[in-house]
Amino acid sequence: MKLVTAIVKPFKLDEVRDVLKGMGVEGMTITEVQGFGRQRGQTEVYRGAEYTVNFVPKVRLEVLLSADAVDGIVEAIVEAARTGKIGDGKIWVTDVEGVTRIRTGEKGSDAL
Amino acid sequence: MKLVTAIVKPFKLDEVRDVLKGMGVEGMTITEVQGFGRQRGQTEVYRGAEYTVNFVPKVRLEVLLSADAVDGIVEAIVEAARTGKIGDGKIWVTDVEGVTRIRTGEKGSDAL
Amino acid sequence: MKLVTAIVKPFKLDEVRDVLKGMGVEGMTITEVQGFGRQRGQTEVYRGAEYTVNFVPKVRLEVLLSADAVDGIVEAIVEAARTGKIGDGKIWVTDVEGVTRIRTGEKGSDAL
Amino acid sequence: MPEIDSGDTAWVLMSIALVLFMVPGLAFFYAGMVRSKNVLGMLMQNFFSLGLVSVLWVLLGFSLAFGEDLGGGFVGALDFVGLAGLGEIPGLEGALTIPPIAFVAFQMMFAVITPALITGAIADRMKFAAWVVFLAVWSVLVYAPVAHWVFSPGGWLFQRGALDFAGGTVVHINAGVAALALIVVLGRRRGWPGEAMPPHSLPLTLLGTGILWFGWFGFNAGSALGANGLAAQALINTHIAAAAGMCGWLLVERIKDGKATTLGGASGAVAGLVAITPCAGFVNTMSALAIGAVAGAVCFLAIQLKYRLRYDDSLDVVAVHLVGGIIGSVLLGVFADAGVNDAAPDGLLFGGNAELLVNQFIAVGATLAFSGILSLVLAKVIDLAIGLRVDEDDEAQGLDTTQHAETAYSFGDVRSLGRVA
Amino acid sequence: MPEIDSGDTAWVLMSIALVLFMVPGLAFFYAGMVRSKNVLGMLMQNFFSLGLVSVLWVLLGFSLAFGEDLGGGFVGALDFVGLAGLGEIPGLEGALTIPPIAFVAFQMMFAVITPALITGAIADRMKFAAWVVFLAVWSVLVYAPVAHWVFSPGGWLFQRGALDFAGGTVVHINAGVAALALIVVLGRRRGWPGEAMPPHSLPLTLLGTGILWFGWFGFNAGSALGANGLAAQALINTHIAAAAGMCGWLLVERIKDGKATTLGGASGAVAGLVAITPCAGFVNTMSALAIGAVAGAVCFLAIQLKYRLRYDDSLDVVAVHLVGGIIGSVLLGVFADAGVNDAAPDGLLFGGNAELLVNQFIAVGATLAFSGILSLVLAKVIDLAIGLRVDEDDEAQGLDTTQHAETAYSFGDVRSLGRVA
Amino acid sequence: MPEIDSGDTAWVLMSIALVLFMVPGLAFFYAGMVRSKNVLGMLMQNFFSLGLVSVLWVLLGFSLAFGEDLGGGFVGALDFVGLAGLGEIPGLEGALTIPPIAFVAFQMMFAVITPALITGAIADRMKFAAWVVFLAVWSVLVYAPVAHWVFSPGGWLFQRGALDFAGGTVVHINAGVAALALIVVLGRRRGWPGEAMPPHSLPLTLLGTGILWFGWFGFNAGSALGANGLAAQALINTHIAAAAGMCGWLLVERIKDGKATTLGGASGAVAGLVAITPCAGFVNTMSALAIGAVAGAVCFLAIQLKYRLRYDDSLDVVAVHLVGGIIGSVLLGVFADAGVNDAAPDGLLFGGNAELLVNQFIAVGATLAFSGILSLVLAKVIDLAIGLRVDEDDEAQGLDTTQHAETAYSFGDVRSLGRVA
Ligand SMILES: Nc1ncnc2c1ncn2[C@@H]1O[C@H](COP(=O)(O)OP(=O)(O)O)[C@@H](O)[C@H]1O
Ligand SMILES: Nc1ncnc2c1ncn2[C@@H]1O[C@H](COP(=O)(O)OP(=O)(O)O)[C@@H](O)[C@H]1O
Ligand SMILES: Nc1ncnc2c1ncn2[C@@H]1O[C@H](COP(=O)(O)OP(=O)(O)O)[C@@H](O)[C@H]1O
Repeated sequence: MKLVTAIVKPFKLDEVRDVLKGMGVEGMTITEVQGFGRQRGQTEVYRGAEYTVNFVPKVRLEVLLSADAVDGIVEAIVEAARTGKIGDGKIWVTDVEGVTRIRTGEKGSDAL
Repeated sequence: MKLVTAIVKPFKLDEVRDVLKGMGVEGMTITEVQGFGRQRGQTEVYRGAEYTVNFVPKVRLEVLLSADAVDGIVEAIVEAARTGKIGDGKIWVTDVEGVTRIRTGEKGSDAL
Repeated sequence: MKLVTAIVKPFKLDEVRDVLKGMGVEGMTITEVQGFGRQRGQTEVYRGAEYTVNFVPKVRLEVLLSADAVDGIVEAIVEAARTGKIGDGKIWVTDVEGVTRIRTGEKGSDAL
Repeated sequence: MPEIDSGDTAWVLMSIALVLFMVPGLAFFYAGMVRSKNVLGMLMQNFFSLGLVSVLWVLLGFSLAFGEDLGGGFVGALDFVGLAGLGEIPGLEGALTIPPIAFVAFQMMFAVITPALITGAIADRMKFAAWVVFLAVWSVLVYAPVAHWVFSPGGWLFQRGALDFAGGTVVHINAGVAALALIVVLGRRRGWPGEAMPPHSLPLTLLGTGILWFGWFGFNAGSALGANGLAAQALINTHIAAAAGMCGWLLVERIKDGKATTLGGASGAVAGLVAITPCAGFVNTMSALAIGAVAGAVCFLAIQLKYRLRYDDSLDVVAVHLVGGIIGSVLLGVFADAGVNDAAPDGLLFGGNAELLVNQFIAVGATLAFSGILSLVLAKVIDLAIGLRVDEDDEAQGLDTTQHAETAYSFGDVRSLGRVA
Repeated sequence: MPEIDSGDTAWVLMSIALVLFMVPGLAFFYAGMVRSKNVLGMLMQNFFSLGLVSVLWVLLGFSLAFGEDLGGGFVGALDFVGLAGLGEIPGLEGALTIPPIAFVAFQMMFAVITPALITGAIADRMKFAAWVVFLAVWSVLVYAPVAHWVFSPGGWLFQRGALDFAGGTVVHINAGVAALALIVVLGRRRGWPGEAMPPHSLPLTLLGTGILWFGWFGFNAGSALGANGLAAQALINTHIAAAAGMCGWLLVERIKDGKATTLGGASGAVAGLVAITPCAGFVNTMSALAIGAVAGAVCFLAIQLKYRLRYDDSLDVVAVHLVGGIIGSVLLGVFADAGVNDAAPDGLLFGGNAELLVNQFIAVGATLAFSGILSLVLAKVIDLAIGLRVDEDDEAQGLDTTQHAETAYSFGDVRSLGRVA
Repeated sequence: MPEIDSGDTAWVLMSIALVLFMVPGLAFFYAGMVRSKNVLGMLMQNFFSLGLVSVLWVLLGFSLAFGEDLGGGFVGALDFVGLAGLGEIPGLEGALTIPPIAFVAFQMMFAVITPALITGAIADRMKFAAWVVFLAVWSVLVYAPVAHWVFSPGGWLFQRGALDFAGGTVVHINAGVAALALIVVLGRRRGWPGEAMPPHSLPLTLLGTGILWFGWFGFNAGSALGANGLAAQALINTHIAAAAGMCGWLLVERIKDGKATTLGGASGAVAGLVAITPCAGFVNTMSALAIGAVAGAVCFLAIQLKYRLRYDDSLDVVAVHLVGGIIGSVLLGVFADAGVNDAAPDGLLFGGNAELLVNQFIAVGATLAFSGILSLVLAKVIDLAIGLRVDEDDEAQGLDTTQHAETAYSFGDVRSLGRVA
């Protein structure tokens, strides 16, 4: 079992979700986060004082998957979330030792 | 050292926390997240236009634990968070290579 | 590739970011979270009813790193985030199997 | 027919607008105190009173309240149904210096806001449909008669000499005891009192407070029905009672809980405003200050009642409106000052005269009994017929989505994504 | 010169303040409905009308609207530019019982709020600079002449006997058709209608509704230009139409969609207010109730037009102001009642007289044609000159940061960290 | 004793309500600009002025300000303590056409809002208890005497012929210089000016702006103490100065920073309102436009002062109220026009007469010196006695939880869970 975590631009979320759904992904968990990276935050001005906002709003997706599905899903997310402009985000994969569905107590891939 | 991550229904959070506390868990970290899964989001209507909200508010718990405590804790969360209705959420376990307490610099299970 | 996750006090975020930036960390992802631990939440009073807020606002940082940089970065975060008072937070390290940069499709440490 | 005075008319027209504005003010005062899943439910219960009760008032309520007395001072005749044949108001012939239709509109706003006060007690758990039925029936069967008793010159309490300048009995006690009756049938919110249910937005509550304070000048000083010395006295009394109510509440709160809270300041001001409502045009400025301060302190302490007696008066309508209304109505028997308004006798303090005080007790008691019993029966009937309360799941999910298919706030990016069905 | 009456003046001064307050009210009504990245963009488009149009009105607009007619009833002369030589208002000599400068200020607020109504249609995609140009030119070239036609005694529609108590044609139809013209040129928001774009804060929208309702008493009852029976009738008509509009909208919504929503309640009240605007001082209370109820129901249904015809009228200016304004202006021809205001003839219902109805149709048609065409041309010219629309990236990021370099809300800890440049 | 005029009374009663409403307006204007952990602290500092200063005004302040002059025009006698023996107001015998108690209430609102203006400068770091002490003492020892000098016919500046229609010196300069004195003792917020401290909710600030603008019509046009041509002129002047102030600020901001911001628009309107306050009833409409535009532009530039001189005037009370108040008070010496109000001489422009200008400078200087020095001493004494400032941890955590044991917003599910102690 693997966990794929992706940081993407918020307005790409709907597209990514559609693609994943189309590939049979049944669920995912979304967090609104702030990203810091090469992409510069916007500049704001309040009564003549100029601030650079350091953090850029991003969306973090977590998707639990069976190991063999990982590569395809990562590619699919890259496709769906790419704009080609700086700040498109990252995807990373970690190993998961066990998954349980709370409703039923099912374990492993049955829990997805 | 292990990290147990659980997605649960928000109104179950207090119960889960109480149970874990009763089992000697000293701390945890909570994130408000949006879940996508089998559970359907609510339908909203604004001036005659019907929207289906795709994401359902959930709460994400992260608990660092020593490896031997994991199974008991997962069971306990399942018990406390279960309503039996769709959308009760998932629990997953990942391996953690090291933990540090910032205040003291303690490492490993002393850091919990 | 490793993922360093740190829970710190919100007002320490800027300092931590500066230190990490100084050490060559190019990016990170921030989540606003609620912590539960030894640190007590504040007490609030509404029309004579006293509530103890159980959760304390914290900030969660995620930093992807190459394995050899981990120890130094953890130390640096400990330094920058420490106030010495209870509630300073935790840092933990997990293994990451792969990283992809969405913009370019680059993999591994090139993706950072 | 006395001539219409343009200055008096200007002030009453403005007062109508001010009292109207109190309804959103009240809605926000309450809505700020509930959890974010019930914000729209609360706002809607209040705003809909503007819609429904206004229509009913024109069709029926005004006639029941201010029509020719049917005998015994209990209720008015149906002559003014649909405002047909509105000429002079019975008992006020020759006394009004404003257009009668302005009097109708001013009184309409009182009819609208009184049941809206009840919504604070029932927060977070009542079906919208059940509220609509309660609102409609209550405004006709309970509010209109009580208004007749006290405000109409033909009413039996008016005839007895009970005083109520702007609605201590008619508005605050009436709504407060109805709220108590309704929550007895409705029951407590799940989790109360163990679970914290903190206000989701105190700035909204403070905004509501500001609007209420502002509007209350129309409520009380507008009740002089003219722009004159009496209106000015009522206005300064209203203001100073609110100010003293804030000080009184905060002082006691600071002593008891260690902190002076913003919610306390807001609540104390409202308590002062409630208590001065019956007295505004009958007492002098220093009496108003005293009445406000007493109300602020006592209403704060009265909140503890609900924890003792275990009724879930969510936003303290009983402690603020029922208790505050009683304080004002009774203290009027003490502080009434014929030097301020010769339409009234001196009370206990300035005249050594207990007669007014006795009348005030009778008015309080009659309102408590009539409104309390009818509200209880009405609540019970609606509960049996369609159910007062949302089911457990809907209560957990909140009124906004379950009753109105809406969400109050969508700040984040994720909430504002999604597809149209 | 008749004497200035202090009561009439008090009411008109107050009405000026009330109409002023409608502008923030409208701004919040709209701003609550947009997504959180466009909140300030919406607020600013409205608030800036207070700045720019007020200045232009004093410099130019008032003179064009209320100056001596230049012949043909089309536009006023430039005698009052900069308010120079302001003595009596042409055609109102001897009729005004208020200081002429108060009349100028009252009419100024109408000039300010009318273009502000348009902003609801263009939400989320118009450049601020382009809006500023549109606002300036439109208020002078479109608003001032239409105001002259209808409100100035020298105007050709006034002369014909078309009636408009407080701005059904001048304000609502005028703004509504201009909104339609502008969005034809501007185009749809990206993603509309497939993507959900839910209101970011319905409490703000409800707050705006409360302020609008309150202010509308000044708008309509202030149009009596005095504190008298006519003003009182206009006030109660305004209120009951809003109340009935709320009930009408909610009823139909409940039947069609299964829920009575708070946004629906708010929208229905505004629809009722729009429709009663031209009628407020010409109809009786029960007619006002009927007009409001019809407007609530019909405006709700009229929203479907945009889905049929695929124009993106983001916040339904067409369905509420254009359709509501037409309903009111036309129904006035039906319900006008000389018993309420002898300055007007009876309409179809009470006088069996179709003449007024014909005049109302002419006034509606003339406003639609003039304002629609000029607005279309103006929009096209600005689009060619500087572009009406923000680019794709800016639209995705939102108007707040891209047009104003600001963010509406910073609740979290993270947003409020950062360094000054 | 002249007769009480109902129209004049109606307008003044309404103006009292309008000025009252400015206090929540100001509270929201400021509260929107602070970070979300200090919202309630800011609201409470303002709202509590309504409570405390109102009570003190009735007990003491009114007598000091408007009691019989004690000689030298410095302060009034204690005859009106507790409003005892309130008959006619010294120096206004036979002149007032409103009930004296209305005059008391109108002036009370000025006494309430003036110290509230100070709170913008001290945001985020002052102990609530210290503020309460400052507020109480300042309103009695500083505000009441300055009001006596300028507003009471017995005051020395009044006698000299210095003019102040509605509070340029008494309100704005007085509060502005006190704010400066207080922050000199209080010190800067930690992190200022390096750390970004962006407004947490600009919609709240815009709401406050709308309420302030609305209320200011009562502030300035109410100062005519009647509903007449002078009030109407003051009203339009107030409005056009706000409009021009918005335009002026935005223009300079656009040139300097590249963007016209909503906070800029709001701030410019307030700057225009501040500057027109002393002038409202003494200048013509075009002069008001000019004064507003100058104030908008200059106040924007004056913000840079705090970065130069390194005082942390958090929300720019000095740049807007002190600088804006001086601009208005001085320009009045230039633009005063006896044709508008024959109670005043022509100024430099229309009369070629520098005498008024000299008097205006004297009034400005006297207010600066008296209020500045007393405020400095008072701040120092309170600091030594109980400490002005919260400790470092409390400042980091915010005023809301540490001073008031409350949190402004609880939107999420997690915050609203928790147990009652
Ligand atoms: N080392 C990192 N660890 C964790 N998250 C990162 C890291 N680097 C970047 N991110 C996340 O990815 C987002 C995009 O990164 P950025 O450097 O701006 O552009 P790009 O992905 O195009 O290289 C950041 O906003 C941040 O959320
Ligand atoms: N594959 C997944 N990866 C990550 N989170 C998931 C996944 N599937 C479900 N979730 C999370 O679990 C929640 C509940 O899942 P859902 O399918 O609705 O019901 P159930 O848990 O009862 O099967 C979702 O809202 C989502 O937050
Ligand atoms: N076992 C745990 N698992 C996950 N997060 C934890 C755990 N224990 C503590 N935390 C996080 O660390 C924060 C600080 O912990 P706390 O016990 O209050 O103080 P300290 O870090 O000084 O020991 C908590 O608020 C919580 O967010």
